[in-house]
Amino acid sequence: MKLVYFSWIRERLDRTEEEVELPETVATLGDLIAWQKTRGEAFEAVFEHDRVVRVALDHAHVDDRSEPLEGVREAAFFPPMTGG
Amino acid sequence: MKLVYFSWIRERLDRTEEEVELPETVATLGDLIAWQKTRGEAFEAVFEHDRVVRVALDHAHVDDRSEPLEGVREAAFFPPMTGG
Amino acid sequence: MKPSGHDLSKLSPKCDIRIQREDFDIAAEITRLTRGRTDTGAVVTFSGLCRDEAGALSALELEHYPGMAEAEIRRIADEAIARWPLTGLTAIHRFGRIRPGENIVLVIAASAHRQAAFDGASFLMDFLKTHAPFWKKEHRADGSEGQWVAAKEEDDDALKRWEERP
Amino acid sequence: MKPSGHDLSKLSPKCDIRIQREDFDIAAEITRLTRGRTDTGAVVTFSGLCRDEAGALSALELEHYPGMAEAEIRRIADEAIARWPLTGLTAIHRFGRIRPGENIVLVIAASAHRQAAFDGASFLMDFLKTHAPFWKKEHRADGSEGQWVAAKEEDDDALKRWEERP
Repeated sequence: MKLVYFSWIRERLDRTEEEVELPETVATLGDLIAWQKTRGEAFEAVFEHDRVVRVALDHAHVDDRSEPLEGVREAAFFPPMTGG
Repeated sequence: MKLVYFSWIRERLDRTEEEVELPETVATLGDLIAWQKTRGEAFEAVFEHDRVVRVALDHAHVDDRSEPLEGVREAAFFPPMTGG
Repeated sequence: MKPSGHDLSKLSPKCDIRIQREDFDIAAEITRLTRGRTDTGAVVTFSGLCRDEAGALSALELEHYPGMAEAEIRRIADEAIARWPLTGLTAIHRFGRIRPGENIVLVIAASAHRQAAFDGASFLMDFLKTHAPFWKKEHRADGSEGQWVAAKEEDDDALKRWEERP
Repeated sequence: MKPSGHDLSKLSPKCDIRIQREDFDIAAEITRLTRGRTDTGAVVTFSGLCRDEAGALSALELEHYPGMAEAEIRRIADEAIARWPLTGLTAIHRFGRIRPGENIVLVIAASAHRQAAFDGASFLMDFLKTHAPFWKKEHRADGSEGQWVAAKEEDDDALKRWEERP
């Protein structure tokens, strides 16, 4: 799966995007966030405060952490938007 | 006093403006409208439906028919506005 | 860092009211309102155009009360400025013959924040519709005698919401 | 009189969404939206500008999510078109480095009637503020490291009123 990052989350994780192989056990968005937390200190710090991190799956906002990841090609992580 | 007319009221009365000498008995806006009704058929027809005729005294909207006319130089008569 | 005495938020709002026969240039009017200050974050413009859905209209003739029109719009504009934190407010109303597709009226409200700009422009338009001394007569495409446009009750209703709000 | 088959009110609304680095020209965008049709009676524009009241800002850097930004604004625009009788809707959002006084975003809503134009533009802006994937970072005039602009709770509050209305 392709993971992309924006704003201060991109800066904290020091990456714009990456291609990852998810473990078989990662089936939902909640699983994906839990898995992210295991990837070192920076990841743990960013994903600790679940509610601050917004997620889009294939360009659509997803709030529900039980959303299945099957068929998803791209997950994006970002703080609340400040456009306009 | 100067009287000015707009829109279909101007057309019905066939005049844009006129200078009139008001009788001593005309003290309020209500008196003025009552006096207008005595000035012939066209005036009677226009001022018959009191509520349709809007009035401005010296460029300020006035609803209250008991408004005194003392010191007023110009009275304007027109239908509801349709600007914008 | 500039000294705090240089507080742009204390610039007084620009206010420009015009009654004219000529068309207006929206971009130029926005520039006139926002130029030379960096305290404006939001600009809302409303332009009203001559509409002709049925294809039966040749033009609208806009009559106005010259002595009163500008004074009345200025009074409404002053009320908007007292009510919202605006950095600028422009109102231009045309008179004379106006064809379908042409501009009739322009209102611009500028503010630091978007809601004040939206509310200021909307308020000014609602009052302008019902209080500014303008009247429209239709000229029909087939040459027959046109009607004076009747006032709409919904315009009076639109006014009421400003009385209910803080 | 033209035949009633020639009903301009049945023209579908124009919808134009753009994400771009370059500035926009409000007058040209209004013309693009209203040209060639006489069913538009009201045009509301909202432009958002880079503000700097304290004189401490050098520029804003606008980051966006290229794949998603246009799609998300288009989704919101479609909802506005379904909800109000609009004849046209434009949204342009810039990205990259933007200095104080410069344009950031433009929304235009056109309709036969003024309330629909005001509501359509205001609705689009409220959703754009909270749903369009853009983030602003400050560059400070003194060269020190700037902050990412924090989201405002009042922006979420602004959204809620659209759920309460019909």
